[in-house]
Amino acid sequence: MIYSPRILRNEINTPTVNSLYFKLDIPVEPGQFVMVWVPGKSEIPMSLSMIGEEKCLTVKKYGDTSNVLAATKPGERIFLRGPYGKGFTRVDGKILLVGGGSGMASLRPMFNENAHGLIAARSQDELLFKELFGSDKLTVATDDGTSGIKGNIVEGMKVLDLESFRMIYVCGPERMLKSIVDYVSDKKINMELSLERSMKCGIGLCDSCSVDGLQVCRDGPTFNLEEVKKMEEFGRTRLSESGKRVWFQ
Amino acid sequence: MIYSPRILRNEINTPTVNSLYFKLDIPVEPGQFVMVWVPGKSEIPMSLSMIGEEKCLTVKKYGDTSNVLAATKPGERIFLRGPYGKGFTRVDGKILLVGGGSGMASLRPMFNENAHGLIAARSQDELLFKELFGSDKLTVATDDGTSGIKGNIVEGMKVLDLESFRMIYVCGPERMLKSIVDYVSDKKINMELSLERSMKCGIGLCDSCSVDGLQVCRDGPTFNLEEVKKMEEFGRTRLSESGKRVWFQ
Amino acid sequence: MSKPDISTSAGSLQLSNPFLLASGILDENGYTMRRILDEGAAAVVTKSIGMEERSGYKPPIVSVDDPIVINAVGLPNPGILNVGNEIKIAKKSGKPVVGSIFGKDVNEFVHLAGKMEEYGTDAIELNLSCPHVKGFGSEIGGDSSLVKEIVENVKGSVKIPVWSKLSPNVTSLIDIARAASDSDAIVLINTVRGMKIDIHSGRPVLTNRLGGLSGPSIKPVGIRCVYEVKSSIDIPVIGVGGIESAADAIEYIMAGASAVQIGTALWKHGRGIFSKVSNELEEFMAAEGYTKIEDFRGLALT
Amino acid sequence: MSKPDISTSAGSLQLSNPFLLASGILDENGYTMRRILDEGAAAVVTKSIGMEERSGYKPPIVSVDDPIVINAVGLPNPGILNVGNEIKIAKKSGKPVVGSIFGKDVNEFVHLAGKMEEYGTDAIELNLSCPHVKGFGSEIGGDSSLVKEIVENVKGSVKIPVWSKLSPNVTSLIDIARAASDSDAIVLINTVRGMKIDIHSGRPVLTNRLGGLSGPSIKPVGIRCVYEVKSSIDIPVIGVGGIESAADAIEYIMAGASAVQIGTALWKHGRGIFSKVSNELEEFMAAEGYTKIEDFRGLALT
Ligand SMILES: Cc1cc2nc3c(=O)[nH]c(=O)nc-3n(C[C@H](O)[C@H](O)[C@H](O)COP(=O)(O)OP(=O)(O)OC[C@H]3O[C@@H](n4cnc5c(N)ncnc54)[C@H](O)[C@@H]3O)c2cc1C
Ligand SMILES: Cc1cc2nc3c(=O)[nH]c(=O)nc-3n(C[C@H](O)[C@H](O)[C@H](O)COP(=O)(O)OP(=O)(O)OC[C@H]3O[C@@H](n4cnc5c(N)ncnc54)[C@H](O)[C@@H]3O)c2cc1C
Ligand SMILES: Cc1cc2nc3c(=O)[nH]c(=O)nc-3n(C[C@H](O)[C@H](O)[C@H](O)COP(=O)(O)O)c2cc1C
Ligand SMILES: Cc1cc2nc3c(=O)[nH]c(=O)nc-3n(C[C@H](O)[C@H](O)[C@H](O)COP(=O)(O)O)c2cc1C
Ligand code: FES
Ligand code: FES
Repeated sequence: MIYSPRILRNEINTPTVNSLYFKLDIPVEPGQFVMVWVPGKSEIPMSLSMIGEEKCLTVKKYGDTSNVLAATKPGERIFLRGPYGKGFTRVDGKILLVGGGSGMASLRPMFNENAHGLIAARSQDELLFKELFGSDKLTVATDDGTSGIKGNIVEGMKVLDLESFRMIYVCGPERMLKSIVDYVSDKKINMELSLERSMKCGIGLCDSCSVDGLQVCRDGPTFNLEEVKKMEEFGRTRLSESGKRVWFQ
Repeated sequence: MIYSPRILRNEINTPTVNSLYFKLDIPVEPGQFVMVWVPGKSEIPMSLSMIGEEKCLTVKKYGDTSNVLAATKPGERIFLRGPYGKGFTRVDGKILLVGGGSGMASLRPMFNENAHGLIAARSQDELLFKELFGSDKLTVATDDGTSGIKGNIVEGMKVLDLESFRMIYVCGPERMLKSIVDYVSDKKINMELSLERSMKCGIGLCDSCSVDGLQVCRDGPTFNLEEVKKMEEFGRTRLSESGKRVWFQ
Repeated sequence: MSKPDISTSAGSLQLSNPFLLASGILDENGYTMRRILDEGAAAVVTKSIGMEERSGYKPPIVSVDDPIVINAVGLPNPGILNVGNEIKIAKKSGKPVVGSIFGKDVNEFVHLAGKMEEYGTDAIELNLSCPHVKGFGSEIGGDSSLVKEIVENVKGSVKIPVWSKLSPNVTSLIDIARAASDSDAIVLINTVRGMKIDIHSGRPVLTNRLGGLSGPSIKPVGIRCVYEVKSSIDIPVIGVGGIESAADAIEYIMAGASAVQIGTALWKHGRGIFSKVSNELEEFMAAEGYTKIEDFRGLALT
Repeated sequence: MSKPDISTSAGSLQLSNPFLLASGILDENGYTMRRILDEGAAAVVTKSIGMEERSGYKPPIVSVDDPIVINAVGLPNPGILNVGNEIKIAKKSGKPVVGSIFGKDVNEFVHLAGKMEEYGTDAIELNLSCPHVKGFGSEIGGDSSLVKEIVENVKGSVKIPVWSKLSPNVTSLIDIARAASDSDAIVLINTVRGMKIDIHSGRPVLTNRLGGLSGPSIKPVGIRCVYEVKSSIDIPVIGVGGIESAADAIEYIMAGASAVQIGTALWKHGRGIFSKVSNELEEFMAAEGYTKIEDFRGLALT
């Protein structure tokens, strides 16, 4: 069934990211996602960045569909189905939330007073949800060095005592995740990663999101580090829209 | 869905009536019925004469289908769907159970220590379930006078103080019910009647069981006296298998 | 805001709301039809009536596996000569009664339609989904030249509106709908051919073995059929198949239907479904700001 | 009692159990197919592959309204030249891989079948339900002479078994099945044409508007099709449509199917469905005293 709540507020988070707030009374686990339909455009997977009675989609304007979605005005409807997928495991104690791109959106429901944030972006004004974290609990990396560490997210990880966290939660594009997994491969840490593969059905039928025979939409999007390390396809190959095997550059 | 329990015991009640016992874990109200399918023959409505975890069908051998059904051996399967319809209303205090033909079958689950029975049959050996009642709580009428009052069920009613019962429950062929309703029409009593109209679907679609626009399979089979009194068709006309209007003789 | 107006019409037939009783469900007995009209249906369609009295198949005539309902009743009917009285009883409600008829050839259809008109029905519904005597195993409604002949001849012989009820069990619905386009309205759909086997007896459940699937399972097929026909032919369409709520009916109306019929849902919801869906429809229209059915009819076609 | 034997065969193809993965569901990526085989499917059928690379339709490609699933993926596929590697990966499981192909004419089908044989597939499944280029709006599988031509030519050009997958969206399935009777097996059914409209946007949900209904709603149609074909033609049949449990599969087998395919049920049950249904089947057979599939295959036909 398709839910069609009306937007209450549209908040501008960064020049490329907006958050759409709405009421919808369905249970959602942190890390789960919905398929959002923009009639006339397409249907795209989106994490829920708030999961209480009031819910939120945090939309980065990548292309055609996300641009229209991000422009939804208060009072207008959005159309979505779900929630789908497996959420993050909750733990007690110190946790680290690592988000690149729109990644912090799906991590936001995991935020609590024990959470430390590591946020990476191209530039200072694209750091999503950094205001959640007190300055003592925030690490920032920017490609252009306009804020925090100059460099990519792995540079940010290097300054942190990763083993001091009960769990590290990571969300971002697969290339970013790959470099993180390579970096931590010999470290004794607990990590869960939310994978972003392109999705057509969202319900485990179309095979477009699969990695090593696992469906990101159903077996994931969250996987623990050990599962990810075993994946032959992870960070190497994926199928394009047509089903043709292509390599990550 | 079709249940297919195996018969535990087949008990002979009268020369024309057998009871089939089986286990089936579905909730049933007294007065509700099931549609029993005899593959290769037909499918017929049957009340449940026991409604606990162990259930019972009490089958009078009228014709083709009921004959085969009544001959089911222990270990063999029966096939049924339901339960359907509206059961009897339960009341505290003295009650009267009035059964003709196979009628006492659907009344048996209402039996308790406050129940008085009025059973009518052609002849002594066809009195169904008379053993349920102590001799001080049983009134019998037979057409041939071999037991109890000689005459039909209304003759039996005449010897009872009908107004002393909190509720009178009646089940039997429509002609019998009609004569009862006519007899009690000016009496101040509470009565519920279970109607027996021919049924094809059992679920309120086919119109074969309807009386005055009410579906016996769904609005009934139990109706209270006031409802029945209002029915223009009751005891007068019904539709045959084809849908042709015929009169009760 | 004033209450939304849920009245509509199917061709020239005015209807107080869009919800009709479908043929074959609770419409054999005049008293039943009358009660259903009194309880809120805008009109009823009678059980399909043929030339001769027929008992139909022995039960089981339905297989019920929630939400799947399959039926093979075998067109029981009292014959056209015995049906006038039932229609008279039904008409006491003051609302329209549509006479459904089935025949094996053009002559039968014409004769039956004439009789129905005599009995005072407000429209004729041609059930073109009955078995085709010439085409073994298939239906009259699968033969476009026969459909055309039946529709044209019936139209030429009666004054009341003539509706054609088509089967979805065809390779090209559009061809059949074109053949029926002389009708005042097209009714879509009849049941989808299906079957149920009981695995504990190893037997087909229905006495007739094959049957017709109805209820929510076939709603997508009905919507598709209405949409397909409305996309290519300019003719009033009445939607039927799996309607249980106003939302279902609205889907049909957005696909282009002028009115809808309800059948199998009577099983779950009883006769009360007619007032339920009318209320739901008013609520939907009020919430969405629609004042009349025309405001959203065919919306999905554009 | 010893464990019941659930192995079977579809024509000459031996299968360790009756459960295959249906074409189009989780069978684009070699790794996925391999995993599904490892987790218990007896064989997989690949996504239907054509001559050229195609992206398919933009999402929404599925409409999900439990238990109703309608899809219009638009035959995305990497093109026959890019599929060999995926088949190689899948074949590492050691179990049969069936290559599904679609084309617009006989020549394409013959070419595609030859390539699939080269890649080492164990059988070919002809998807005869793709849109018919000549017959607007209908499917190749609705044209019996074209079906006959395709089947005969493909059969003449490859040595591996050839299966024909037919559409239920036809007036006379028997005519089409007869036309396909040179096949080693007939696969029944592909999806039933359907559609979903969202009433709050007033739009068809699927980008392609029309789609194919699958899942439990169409099981009665699949059972009817298998039963109809097995009643008149002596040919192995593989059943597909709405199977979610061994009970569903047993219904198909009692209607005469030699094996079955599972598609949409992967949505609710995940890949684990294959071991689930095999276990359920063994339990059923043990409880009913069947020792092998043949003991109850076609039981409902007698
Ligand atoms: C489980 C899951 C959860 C997601 N949650 C969110 C979320 O909460 N917020 C959010 O903004 N996005 C999220 N995404 C990503 C989102 O689905 C894409 O942003 C969306 O598909 C873009 O569609 P589009 O039509 O607007 O852009 P397209 O037209 O598809 O893409 C435009 C360009 O952007 C690139 N691009 C698209 N998506 C991404 C991406 N995710 N990373 C890097 N480059 C990309 C494309 O390659 C292309 O070059 C999630 C994805 C998944 C799988
Ligand atoms: C709600 C309901 C509950 C019922 N519960 C029971 C029950 O618990 N036990 C039971 O034995 N029957 C019960 N019946 C009646 C039962 O359905 C019929 O006995 C059955 O349909 C007979 O089918 P048949 O094919 O054997 O006989 P048929 O071949 O249909 O009939 C053979 C002959 O018997 C006559 N006949 C059939 N049924 C009756 C009847 N009920 N009364 C009088 N004459 C009849 C027929 O008119 C015919 O002349 C119930 C009926 C209804 C509607
Ligand atoms: C028990 C039953 C009997 C039916 N009899 C007829 C009939 O006599 N004539 C007819 O045109 N359609 C008949 N139909 C088909 C319905 O009118 C309707 O087209 C179909 O059931 C789909 O609608 P629904 O899903 O609301 O039931 C019958 C359907 C059922 C379930
Ligand atoms: C998402 C999806 C994609 C499909 N793609 C194909 C396909 O490419 N080729 C084909 O022959 N059938 C295709 N089908 C049809 C299935 O193989 C199957 O025949 C149908 O879905 C009925 O089975 P089910 O109810 O188990 O899904 C597809 C079905 C679905 C749901
Ligand atoms: S998005 Fe289709 S299988 Fe995951
Ligand atoms: S038995 Fe069919 S309506 Fe009651």
